[in-house]
Amino acid sequence: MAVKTNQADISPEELQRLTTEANQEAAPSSTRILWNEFKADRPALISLIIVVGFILFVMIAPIFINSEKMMTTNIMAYLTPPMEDHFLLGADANGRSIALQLIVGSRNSIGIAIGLTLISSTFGIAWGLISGYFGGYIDWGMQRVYDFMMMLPMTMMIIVLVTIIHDYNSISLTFIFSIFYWMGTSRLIRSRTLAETKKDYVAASITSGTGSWKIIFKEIMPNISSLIIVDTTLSFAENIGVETGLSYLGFGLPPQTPSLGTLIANANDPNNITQYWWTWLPAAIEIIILCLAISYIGQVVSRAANASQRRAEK
Amino acid sequence: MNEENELLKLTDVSTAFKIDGQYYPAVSHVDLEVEKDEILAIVGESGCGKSTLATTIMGLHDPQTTQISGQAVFAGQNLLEMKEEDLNDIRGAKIGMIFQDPLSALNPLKRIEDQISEVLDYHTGMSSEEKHARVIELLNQVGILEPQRTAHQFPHELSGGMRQRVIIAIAIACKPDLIIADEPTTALDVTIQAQILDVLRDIQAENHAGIILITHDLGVVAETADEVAVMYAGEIVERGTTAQVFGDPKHPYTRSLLRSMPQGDMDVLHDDLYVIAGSVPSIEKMPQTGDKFAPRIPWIKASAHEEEPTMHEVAPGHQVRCTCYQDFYFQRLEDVDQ
Amino acid sequence: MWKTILRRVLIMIPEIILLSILVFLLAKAMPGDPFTGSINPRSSAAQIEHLKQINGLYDPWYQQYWNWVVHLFHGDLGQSYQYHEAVSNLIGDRAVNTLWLSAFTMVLTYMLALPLGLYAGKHEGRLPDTVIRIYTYVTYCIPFFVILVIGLWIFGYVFNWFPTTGSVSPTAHGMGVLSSRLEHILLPGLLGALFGTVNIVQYMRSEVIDAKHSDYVRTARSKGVPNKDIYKHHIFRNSLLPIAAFGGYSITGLLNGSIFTETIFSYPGMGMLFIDSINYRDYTVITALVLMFGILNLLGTLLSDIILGIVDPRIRID
Amino acid sequence: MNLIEIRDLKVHYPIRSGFLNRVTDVVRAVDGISFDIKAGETYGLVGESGSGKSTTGKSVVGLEEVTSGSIKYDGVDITKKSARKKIKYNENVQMIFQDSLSSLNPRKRIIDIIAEPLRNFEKLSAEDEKIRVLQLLETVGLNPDSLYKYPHQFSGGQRQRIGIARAVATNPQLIIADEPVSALDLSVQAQVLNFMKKIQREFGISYLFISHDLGVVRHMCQNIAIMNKGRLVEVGTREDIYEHPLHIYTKRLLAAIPEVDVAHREERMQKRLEIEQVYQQESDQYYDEEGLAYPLLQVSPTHFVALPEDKLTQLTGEKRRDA
Repeated sequence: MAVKTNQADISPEELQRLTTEANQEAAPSSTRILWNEFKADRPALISLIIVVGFILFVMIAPIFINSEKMMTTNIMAYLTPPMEDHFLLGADANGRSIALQLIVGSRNSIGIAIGLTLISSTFGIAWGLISGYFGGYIDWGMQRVYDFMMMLPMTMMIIVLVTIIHDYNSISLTFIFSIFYWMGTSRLIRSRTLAETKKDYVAASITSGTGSWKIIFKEIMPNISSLIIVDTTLSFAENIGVETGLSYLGFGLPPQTPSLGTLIANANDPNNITQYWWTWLPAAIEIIILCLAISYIGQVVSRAANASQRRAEK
Repeated sequence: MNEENELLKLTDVSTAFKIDGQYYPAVSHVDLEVEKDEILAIVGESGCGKSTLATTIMGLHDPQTTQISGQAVFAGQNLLEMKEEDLNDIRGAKIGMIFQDPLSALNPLKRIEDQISEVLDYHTGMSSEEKHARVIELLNQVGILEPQRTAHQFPHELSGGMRQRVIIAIAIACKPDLIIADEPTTALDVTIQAQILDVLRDIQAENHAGIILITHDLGVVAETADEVAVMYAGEIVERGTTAQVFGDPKHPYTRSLLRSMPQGDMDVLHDDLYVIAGSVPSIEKMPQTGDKFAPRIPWIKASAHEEEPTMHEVAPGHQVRCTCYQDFYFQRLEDVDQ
Repeated sequence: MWKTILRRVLIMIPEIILLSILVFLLAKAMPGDPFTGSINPRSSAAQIEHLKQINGLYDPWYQQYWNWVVHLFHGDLGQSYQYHEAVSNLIGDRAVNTLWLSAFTMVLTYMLALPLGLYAGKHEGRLPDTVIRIYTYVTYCIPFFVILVIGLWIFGYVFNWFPTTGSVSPTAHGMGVLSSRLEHILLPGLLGALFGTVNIVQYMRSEVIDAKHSDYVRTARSKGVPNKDIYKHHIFRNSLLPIAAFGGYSITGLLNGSIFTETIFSYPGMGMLFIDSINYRDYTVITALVLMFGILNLLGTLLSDIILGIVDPRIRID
Repeated sequence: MNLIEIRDLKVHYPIRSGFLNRVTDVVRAVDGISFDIKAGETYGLVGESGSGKSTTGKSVVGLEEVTSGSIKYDGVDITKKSARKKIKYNENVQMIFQDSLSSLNPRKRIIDIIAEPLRNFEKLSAEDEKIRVLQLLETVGLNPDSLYKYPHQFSGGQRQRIGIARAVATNPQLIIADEPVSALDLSVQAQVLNFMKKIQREFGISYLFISHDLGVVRHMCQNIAIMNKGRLVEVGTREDIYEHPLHIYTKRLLAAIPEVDVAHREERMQKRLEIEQVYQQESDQYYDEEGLAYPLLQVSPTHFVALPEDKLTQLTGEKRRDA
């Protein structure tokens, strides 16, 4: 039988000293690495400031806007051009301020995109991890569900569901979108999980007596965290397009609720698209800038995750 | 050395890789000759530069990230300064190469026959019937039992040993004067390894080619090679005939390496193996000057090492880098501080 | 090989059944019923009630579902309320338009994507690669419909280079029909291709880069194969094969995108028909379209798997 | 005393095909093997790639689902997961892996890696745990400043020693070492093997040493089993296997090991070619119709070989005559 080692041969002071020494030798944390990477890349820092600042602004500003008053028709201001009559960005055919609609609409669109990203990514990640880790019949069953979901024409299904449900709001809309937007993430995570599961550190954890759930979420997930962050950032950029696209078609948020999509839908009128460009172009430009900035952040994150591509000094 | 039989002569060959904008030497100042009918083994542990030397001779490095100097004279021409087009006439035709991992070294999407006859396409004017006949002949020569069937298969349908035979068939397709085999048996089982080495020996006997055999396995060298060059940290530290190097190793590295091999007569529970102190520094941390092995033999006085080690002839054809071998002796294991 | 395909097709059957049940139930949940369109507006409530009764509208759902499926198998997709026409005829016309646009987009996509991906991979890290990567990055980020709207605005309205609505000019005849068709699909096709190339270019590029550093390319070099032939016989060939399998998946993307493309360009295809039908609650058309798109998606995946099985000997299906 | 008793162990992998993904055939990775591991010994399991030796090791440690047969530890059959859980099996049976990089979670610090089995099987205070990890690091010859480093900051040999430290953390009785040194350089291999022996002497651990390298196995193991296509072909002590091999497979394997003895290389090559010839010509006498090994027959108290009886009599007869 093995002899238990004597634990008294290291004094507390000695332990303290060894710990401090070890700490000094320790590698920087991943948050630190990420921050260094942003500091080393100026456009990335600017993107980060734009995105964070903008999101904060559109989340806070609408509190001071009376949206009911904003959405009431004002014939007198019919299609006022920008910079006239206190309309910073002009007014639409109903005489409503584009600038104010843009702020409230951004909040709605970004809010839904954030909600959608949170729900669909969480679901997709969990799905991919579980399917990839357990394999066998569990994976087989989950893959059939995945296949079935992939077969559904997403846009059509969402439109049909929106038509059926009468009293939907932004929250139920977010959930409807989420049903159809987790598959990409789940596939990506599953394939990486499959690869990770084959590695010996998972076997080592099993033989060390660690349970399956702990292995999935504490051992495997940290190893694909960079993939998760990158995928989530890119999904966020993509998801802005989901709600706005459907609102553009008229099947997103209810008509009286402003959204970036409904603003761009002003372009559906051949007169608006050329003559009254201010009714839709600002919203389009906003989406473009926002999506570019978010994806750029995603690129920086993925670079930080890959040691060989980092730009920050080592 | 017989001038007439000399196939390849390396003089002061160095290769440096660019890492983070700076060049670090992977191979430095290598002098070697290979003759006809000779198997020269280059032996060393991982990272000692033996594979880099092979790819340097073949010109397989990206010139943008490598710096190569010195001379590698083959058939009167310096390979290291040749243009890519001229090199292509030599590669595959005059020099064949065998790689370590037989699966990844074959194109997964092409049939075996196409991969072998590709060499013939570029170096012979054979008709397609002639090429087919030659492919079958080659597969026979490397010991493949059903050449017609194998020729038609894809790499993934073959076993590791079969794939390595195919690689050898590619390397010898044009009866090259020189074959460079880079760890040809490392990925294989011992019984397959023995067969592959037999194939290599047979081919050499038939074609009178010179072979450069690169390996980390001292046993393979002792069984196969005529001449040995031992590499450490990009330099050749000892060279001579196989009998000289294995029978009377001189350099402390060679001696330590041989000593650290498991011996059959040791006690299972109590006898420990000899361990070389320290470890090979990474390429970035390698000292640029002085005796690179010196830090790993702490019981020899620093003064025993040469400042800038040079080759010393200890017997005809047996050379050792640095004079420190004179001071080296094995102490009892217990005295060796790890 | 045929056995594997047959097996794949058989696995699809339960999926299609499930899809049809789902679509049927969704249709049931929609406002209105299949007679809203076909009955005489002057019929009394009692008469409608009677019609519903004899047509089984009060049967349990599975009974109704069965009847519907039986009709489907006879090619009867029902009557359109809005157009007073058999749905099959209606979709037939629109499908031709969508097919024209999709096929054109796909051809353009591959014509653009393959050279770009190969070129970027070959010249990894150099200026053209950077330019191509910026292009893919930008188009990847911007939502498809925004690209379409802006494209329509700039090239359709501001420069007036392309028609902004319709599929064929009504005045065209003879060969003019074809050229008018091309004129109408040029802009949406180009914009769709611009958007669709992104994934293929990126995939292609990384395939080429992987192949470039692979051992078998090193083997080819040591055989004395010249650089341009290494690209031709090894790198391009090996990177192109997996791309072939993308073709099937592109169908899914194109169908989903057609809803936006056709709405924005007022192009009378299936996507626009769908939006119109939703707006008019023309639900026989809607169910038919959803079912059809679902099956097409499935066929796309099947096609991809088959292509991949044929071109890659490692997973060759036999 | 036998620590582990393996009886008629089979691990078959299903091959699925057909319409409904039904099992149409099986791969017999391990096909009915039996052997015992005594407390305190190193038992060598030797075979070429695909022989099933790794699968055997994995089923002993509980990583592989066993098709049939039994693995008894302390008299308890541990082939079921519930049985392993009940007796905290993995506290006593641990594993060292071949690929040191892949066996250490790259996102975890060394302290968390080594402490993982401790956290699952022994509830220690944070301070005691740290002390234990420091002691373990010392046992395998690593500095205390390794505590908060990540695996990639170490060399291959050092990582393999970290793997050993983790395996011995709970003071196990048996460690499955699956090709522990085959990815290492010669000089580093010596170091790792020495540490394994040192730990064995200090803690009285048994090893199941799985390897294809007969030189290393001879250095490490008292008892050895040779595996071929999922079955055992020869079992015996170190002397039995290396001095008196009977099965052609064992002979062939032994003859194929390259040795550093340059002077006698021609003779060895001749001998190898002779054995190869026998192998080619007589393999049907050594294997059954399916090309698999026969059941084991006892030759001596320690020596077993998989041969039909007539062949065995013939071989032992020859041997006696030679002597």
